[in-house]
Amino acid sequence: MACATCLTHGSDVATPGDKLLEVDHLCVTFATEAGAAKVLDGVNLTIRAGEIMGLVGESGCGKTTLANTILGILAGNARAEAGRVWFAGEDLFALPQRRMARDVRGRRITFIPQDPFGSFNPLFSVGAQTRELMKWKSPRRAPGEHQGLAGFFARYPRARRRADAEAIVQMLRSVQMPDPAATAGKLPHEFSGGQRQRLMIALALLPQPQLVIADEPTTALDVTIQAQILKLLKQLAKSRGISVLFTTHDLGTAYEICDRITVMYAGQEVESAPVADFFGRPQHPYTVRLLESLPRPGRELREIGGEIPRLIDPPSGCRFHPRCARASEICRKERPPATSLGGGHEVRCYHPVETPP
Amino acid sequence: MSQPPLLEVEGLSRHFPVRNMFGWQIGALRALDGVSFKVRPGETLGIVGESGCGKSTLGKALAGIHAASGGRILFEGTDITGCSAVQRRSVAPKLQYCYQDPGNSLDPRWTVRRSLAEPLIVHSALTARERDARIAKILEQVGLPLTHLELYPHELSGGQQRRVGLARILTLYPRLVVLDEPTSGLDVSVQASVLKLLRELQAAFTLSYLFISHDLSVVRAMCDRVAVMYAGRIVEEAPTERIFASAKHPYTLSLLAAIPNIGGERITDTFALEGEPPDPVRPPSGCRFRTRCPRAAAVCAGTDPPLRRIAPGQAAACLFA
Amino acid sequence: MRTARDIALKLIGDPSAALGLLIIVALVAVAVLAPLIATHPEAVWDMNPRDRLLPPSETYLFGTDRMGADIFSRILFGARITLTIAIVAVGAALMIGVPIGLISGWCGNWLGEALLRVSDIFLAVPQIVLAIAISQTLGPSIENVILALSVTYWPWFTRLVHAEVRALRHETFIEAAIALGVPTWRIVLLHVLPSVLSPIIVRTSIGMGFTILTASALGFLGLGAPPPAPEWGRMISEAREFLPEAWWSALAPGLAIFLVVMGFNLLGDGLRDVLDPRIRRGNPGR
Amino acid sequence: MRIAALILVRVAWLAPTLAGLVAIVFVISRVIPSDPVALLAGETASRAQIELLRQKLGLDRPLPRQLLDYYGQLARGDLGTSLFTTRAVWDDLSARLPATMELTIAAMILAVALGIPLGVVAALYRNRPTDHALRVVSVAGLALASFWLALMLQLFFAMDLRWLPLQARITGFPPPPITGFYVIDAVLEGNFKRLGDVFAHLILPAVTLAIPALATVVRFTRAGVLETLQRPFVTYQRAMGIPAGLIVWKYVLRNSLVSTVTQIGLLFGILLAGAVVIETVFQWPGIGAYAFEAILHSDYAAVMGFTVYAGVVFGIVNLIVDILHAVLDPRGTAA
Amino acid sequence: AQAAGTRFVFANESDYDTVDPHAAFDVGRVAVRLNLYDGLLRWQKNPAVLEPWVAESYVISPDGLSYTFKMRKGVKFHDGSEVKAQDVVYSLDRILAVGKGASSLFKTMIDPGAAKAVDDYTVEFTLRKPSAIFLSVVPEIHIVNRALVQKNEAGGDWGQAWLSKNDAGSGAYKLTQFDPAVGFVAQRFPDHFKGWGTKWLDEIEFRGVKDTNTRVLGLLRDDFQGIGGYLQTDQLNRIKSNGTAQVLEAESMRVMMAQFNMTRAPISDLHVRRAISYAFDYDGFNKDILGGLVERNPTPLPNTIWGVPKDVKGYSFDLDKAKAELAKAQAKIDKPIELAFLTGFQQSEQAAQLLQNGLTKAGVPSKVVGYPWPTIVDKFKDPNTTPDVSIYWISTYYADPHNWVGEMFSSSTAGTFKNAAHYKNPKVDALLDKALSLTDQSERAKLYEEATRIVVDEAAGLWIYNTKWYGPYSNKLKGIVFYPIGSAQEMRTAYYEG
Ligand SMILES: Nc1ncnc2c1ncn2[C@@H]1O[C@H](COP(=O)(O)OP(=O)(O)OP(=O)(O)O)[C@@H](O)[C@H]1O
Ligand SMILES: Nc1ncnc2c1ncn2[C@@H]1O[C@H](COP(=O)(O)OP(=O)(O)OP(=O)(O)O)[C@@H](O)[C@H]1O
Ligand SMILES: [Mg+2]
Ligand SMILES: [Mg+2]
Repeated sequence: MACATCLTHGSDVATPGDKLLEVDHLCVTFATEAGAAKVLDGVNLTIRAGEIMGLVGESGCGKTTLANTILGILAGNARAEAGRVWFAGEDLFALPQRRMARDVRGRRITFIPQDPFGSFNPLFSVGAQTRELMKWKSPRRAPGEHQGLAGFFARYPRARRRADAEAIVQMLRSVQMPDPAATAGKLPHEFSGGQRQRLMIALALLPQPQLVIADEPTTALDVTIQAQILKLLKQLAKSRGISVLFTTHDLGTAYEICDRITVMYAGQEVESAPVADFFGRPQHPYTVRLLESLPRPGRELREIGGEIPRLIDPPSGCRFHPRCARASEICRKERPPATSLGGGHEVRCYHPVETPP
Repeated sequence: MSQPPLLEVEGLSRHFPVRNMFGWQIGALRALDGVSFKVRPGETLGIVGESGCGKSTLGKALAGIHAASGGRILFEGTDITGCSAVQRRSVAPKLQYCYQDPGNSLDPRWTVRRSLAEPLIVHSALTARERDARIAKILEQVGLPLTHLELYPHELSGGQQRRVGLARILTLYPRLVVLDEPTSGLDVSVQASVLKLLRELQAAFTLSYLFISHDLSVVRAMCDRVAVMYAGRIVEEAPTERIFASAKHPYTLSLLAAIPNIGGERITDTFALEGEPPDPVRPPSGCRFRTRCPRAAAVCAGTDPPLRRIAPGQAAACLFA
Repeated sequence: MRTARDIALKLIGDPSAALGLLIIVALVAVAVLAPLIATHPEAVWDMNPRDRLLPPSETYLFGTDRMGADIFSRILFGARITLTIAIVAVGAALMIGVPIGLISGWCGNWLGEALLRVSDIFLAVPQIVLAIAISQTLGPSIENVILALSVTYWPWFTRLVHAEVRALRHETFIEAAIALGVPTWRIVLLHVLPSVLSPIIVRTSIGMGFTILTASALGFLGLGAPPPAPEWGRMISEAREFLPEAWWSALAPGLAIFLVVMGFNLLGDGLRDVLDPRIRRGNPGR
Repeated sequence: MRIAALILVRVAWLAPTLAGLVAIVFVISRVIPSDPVALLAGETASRAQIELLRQKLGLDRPLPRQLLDYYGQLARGDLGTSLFTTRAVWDDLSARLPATMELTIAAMILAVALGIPLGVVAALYRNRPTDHALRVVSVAGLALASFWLALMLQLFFAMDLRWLPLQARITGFPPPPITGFYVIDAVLEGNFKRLGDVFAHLILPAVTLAIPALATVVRFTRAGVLETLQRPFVTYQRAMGIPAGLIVWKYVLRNSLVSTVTQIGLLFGILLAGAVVIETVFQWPGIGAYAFEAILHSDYAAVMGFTVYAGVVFGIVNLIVDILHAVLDPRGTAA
Repeated sequence: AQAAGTRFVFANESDYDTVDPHAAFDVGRVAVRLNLYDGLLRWQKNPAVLEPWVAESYVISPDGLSYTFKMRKGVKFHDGSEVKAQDVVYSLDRILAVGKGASSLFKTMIDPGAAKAVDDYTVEFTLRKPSAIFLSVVPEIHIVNRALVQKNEAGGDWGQAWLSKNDAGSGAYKLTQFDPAVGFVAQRFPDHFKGWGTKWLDEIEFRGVKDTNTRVLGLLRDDFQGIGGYLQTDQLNRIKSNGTAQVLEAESMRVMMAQFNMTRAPISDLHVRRAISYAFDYDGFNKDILGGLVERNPTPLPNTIWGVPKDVKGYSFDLDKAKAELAKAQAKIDKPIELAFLTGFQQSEQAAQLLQNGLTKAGVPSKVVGYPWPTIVDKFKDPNTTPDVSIYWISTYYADPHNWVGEMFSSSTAGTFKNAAHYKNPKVDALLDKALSLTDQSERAKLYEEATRIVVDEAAGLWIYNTKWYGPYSNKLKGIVFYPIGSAQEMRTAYYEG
């Protein structure tokens, strides 16, 4: 192939432990009526191959923005001011948009949306939408096959179509869709929320990606359905060795499926740790307070107090300092550097909490 | 316990007509299908169940937003089931419904002050000055600064909107408040502060709550008793601790098993329930849970198990409970 | 919800809406001040056949028409007619259409359905045909033009309000007001009406333009305001025979209609952008 | 099946709607101060002669009775006889109907075929020069008085440049109609020279008629596309790397059209109204000019016939809109 | 299949929506009657004279009641059959039975069955009472092919349905195509009894084109080779300067006037009427607005016809006199005087505006109202609904003073558009009745002069002009003959040259 950085798929699934995705000091601003909102301000994140990474934080802290930045589908008024996104050794920002759309999005990185209701086009059958995806993103697609504008009217090669159709049925079976054969003809509204979310998972896995970005995939679901979906997603990701960036604000779900968890606060990551460490000995005051505000039997309810900052003129230094009891002068001035506590546990705090195990 | 119940619901049901594309009725959606329970003064009754099981419909039927299709609602001993809109208006101040989505329950074009004054204008004969005083007091009690009075709903955060929603209801000093999912969509920290507020208000105003939620951990933190709903029915009812300690209905058990338990066993390893909630237009015969129930047997398809007492204060609708 | 000041500021900030506003303000000013600005205030009725069809000059800024009247002055006075027709006709259509829309939208029962059907029936007749019939029935006069236009325009308001109210009825804040025990009339007048106000305003503005066009088409067909009223459509119709030689006689009224209708439409579009909640929703909350 | 049911219901609705429409116009036309019978009787007829004729025509009976009579007539498919042309109204209408239909359909096709892509483009380039230019043009299109535009087009294209015919539907006296739609007739006869001639005659009136409609289509499509672009499925498709052109022209467009077709349906009424003016200016032997004349002559039967026709067209257009709706939106929640 | 040069297209302001010769009596659509049909007599020349046509000669009985026409032999209908007396009888019966067009005129003189075929070529009419104008209307008895029409009768309709679309005539042209929405086409009938010269038009097409502007533009583009309607000066100048068309010019007898509703105050007051007559700017209208293309007629009669009192000068534009008359008036003008014009007729509208202008200056309030022709004719029927002043034309239906002063001021026509004044004056009635019963033109002329003097003195109307006729035709068209009743729509003599 002409381009050295283009990887063929299937053959080179990165071995566990390799860095698959690395987000390096990413800054994103949104131009709004009131001014520029610094929604992401130096976010760092690393996902290793085969790992499920949880990204948790309050609503509005920038989780979706981060996911969209990685996928390169930021809204028109957003701008990545600084930082890099490395994916399997490639600088995604350096990649031309067309290559990004053709080779990365939906192919090597796929997406599971939060809202299984709105993310299907209500007017096209599920089958048609699946076929559309596979026409462009099937792992069996030859590299040079009808591209760009010419592909707009191009036919879907017969042989591949048949192979893809088989793969689709297979996949529907693995996500436990009842009656996979009948699925294709139905319209999205004929499925329940849980079924639609399962379809979304199937669509995300069909192109055999290396990374799946799941943006709060279960918040729209009921507890029992959520449990089913989480179980399914975890099983499939693990069995296929796919990395997942799992975005949520629900600590409970994060606990369920993640290997590691990164906490974000107002556009900055504050702590990142393996799941056991994260819940066992949280270091950042924000993480601690977050965990404390979960309702637990026999414990008083405790809120964090204060308000999340406005992103137009965020607090200087550590963005949490206005709400932090431990804040000192330096917290107001400078963002704390990442401190490694070993075992992949990193925290950005000048005054970490020494929690007893 | 010997006090007369504040609210008594008997066999309440609510059916929504199902229409085809031409507006002809072709069936009924049994959103609520024979629900009975009692709420005593000062008590918090939790209603749990998954989306679409009829929780909001129940709350709205109590608040008079939906007319009941059957059954009776006794509030303070009087039957308020079939009363007219005008009669209903006299009950409204005492029995209030607090929306699942408080942001949307406020008129987006009205300032907080105007929204708060509205119930007082309708239900009281207070002068403008007295109203302002009352509003100021309530606002303080829900923990909002007076400066927020001139803001519009969209200028408030989710937690603040919820506080305004509560304040609007509390201006009339109700006796029973139906709280419809008061914490859904909130971040944990905001959720904690709202729950705290609800407790404080309950003490301050001697309120009773009908606490609707799908989050069992929240219910556990707030409620005295819990009723579990499934597909328009109550399938189990018991004091909160009993539910968590010895629930009997398989659906309650599944629900409990579906809540992530941080630090404990992972539900992704243990959870076993399969299938989807039934279509409320065509519920399965017999026990409605049988299509998903791990314990389901042939008899379950034939008999619709009634809610029956299985322990002091505990009732369940399962043949095997 | 934005305050009136915000809306005004935003309108002015949008070049095309500002242009529309400017045109409308100018129209109103011209209509009010016509006797002061007009160079030949008597031109509305006084004809001077000896000076007919003169090209624009210093005395006759826009030239003269077939009767020798000053076109400039007639255009100015015509603004009064145009504005009166637009305001009264659309105003009357509002008075009929909005209440019916509110009632039919609020009462989802047979009454609402019946009212909607009635408005459908009126929609089924092409507006200009009904307008011709009415002005033919009652004789051509400005009052009858207005009557004809409002009789045919109200269903548009009914449809609009009906659809909005139907959607609003299921809005949580309306339901919440019901639950609070707020009387129906208060809900309809204080919650529902203000909420449908912005689409109504937009529709009103566009309707003004539409009405002016239809009125001038009636004038063109000879069924509008009777002579010597300087109605713009009539002026074009009169000037038509002298084209292209006496181009000025059709140009001025043609341009006047074009500008004013465009003004109302631009303003309507601008208002839609500012007022329409669907577009507003795209903006960040805080 | 669903569509068949839809058609049935629509057709069932048509009857009461038409009845109401007829009643309204009936009343309006009967209060016209001039007396068509007197006119018909001739300029020098005596009172007695007039009364006799009035009796003969059944116009002396009470209004409700006349209305009932008319309903009865309608039910028999009889639109009555024109007082002025003395021909059956149906004959008059059907001779002119194809002309109007050809004109309005051509205008509609122009408006839709150009308006939809332009609307999409305007939405895609929202708030950029392309969008602003298109918006100004579309607003201007709405603001142009059609009679003025018609005149200007005639002067320029037919007189100055002599590119296009000035008036009429065809050069020379119209050939005997097959369907009455000259485009179709020319194709059926395989006469392509005539087809060209017919098209040339169609251009100016159709363009004049189409311009306001085009402007409306552009505006509604733009709004619809803008709204659809906000929907989550667009984000999802983008995130999954579906080609951008495909997202817009296949998926977004179809969703936006669901709301635009309703507007296009309403446009038909406006086109029909515009036809009255345009047919007069272009000497188009259609139903609009006929209606205008009929109203001027207080020709009851002709006015009523036109009304019924307009009502039926409205009904049919609504039906088509509903069918389009059903086709575009297979969920069956529409109607 | 005709050579290009021999086809003629005429665009007329009114539609040819029927080709039944007995259905209409208006000047606008006279082309149907003159080209497809023939009568016993026909108006020809300008000033118009009655010429024998299908009839060779006629005899009037001394009592003036019986008219006997001798017909030519060998006159052929388009189907080849011969025109006979029975066809004439049938045609008159049909006119009276159908009750349209000219029937109202015939009904005043003759009853059904009053025509008799003495033999195949002799027809006799017996009048109810002597009438000086009977001969004038004989040309309106357009002869239809009885056998053919009777064959196509349906339900005793006298073949109305059929004849409205088909041809049963003997005229110089034979109908080939008809579309009520467009017009008609006719082919030369080589066997026409009048014979043909060396040049002719093979095919003629008459179509209705409502819009004046479109008609003019069409002429300039050579879409049409002739157009109808009375055009404005400016349009005529435009045609002349364009070079593709000529404008033929001839004396015409159409008069434009304002009818006063004499039954109601304040118009019933002589001085008010005189004031109004003084308040109209005749020169401003005739010279400036109409560019001098017309000629002032001070009386209700066209200047060119006999019976005009030459010494009568009429009224002039003089606001001082108008004010003086108003001062003498007894009636109070407490509400605006209604000036009615004909919708769609620019001249009538402009005249109304100009009259309003003068009245305003004279201190008389007025309002201008437009009515379509059918509406206003209806309004005339009742004095209470008749507008105070109505401005329109009286065309030449037959060339006899009775067409103007006779019908306009006879109490028998009160309430028709001819006498919208509801004018009733026993003295005038006596003069007019007398004039009708005589046959001697010079004697009759005196009576009409006398009557005219009276109505002018009474200011019983306001007479504006007496038109010239301007015929815009293609440059290459020759042989057009204008005579007032034919409006130059008779194409028998026309041909192309160059
Ligand atoms: N297109 C946009 N224009 C302006 N601001 C935006 C835009 N999109 C997002 N934002 C702002 O950026 C911030 C982060 O948004 P984002 O959606 O990434 O948060 P999130 O963490 O995903 O929240 P949630 O949990 O609610 O989904 C929010 O304050 C939001 O208001
Ligand atoms: N106005 C209505 N018309 C028709 N059906 C309705 C209406 N409101 C609710 N339903 C139906 O009734 C059933 C119960 O709805 P309800 O809102 O009470 O559920 P819920 O338990 O509150 O769910 P959630 O957790 O999603 O709020 C659902 O199937 C719903 O679709
Ligand atoms: Mg998000
Ligand atoms: Mg609910």
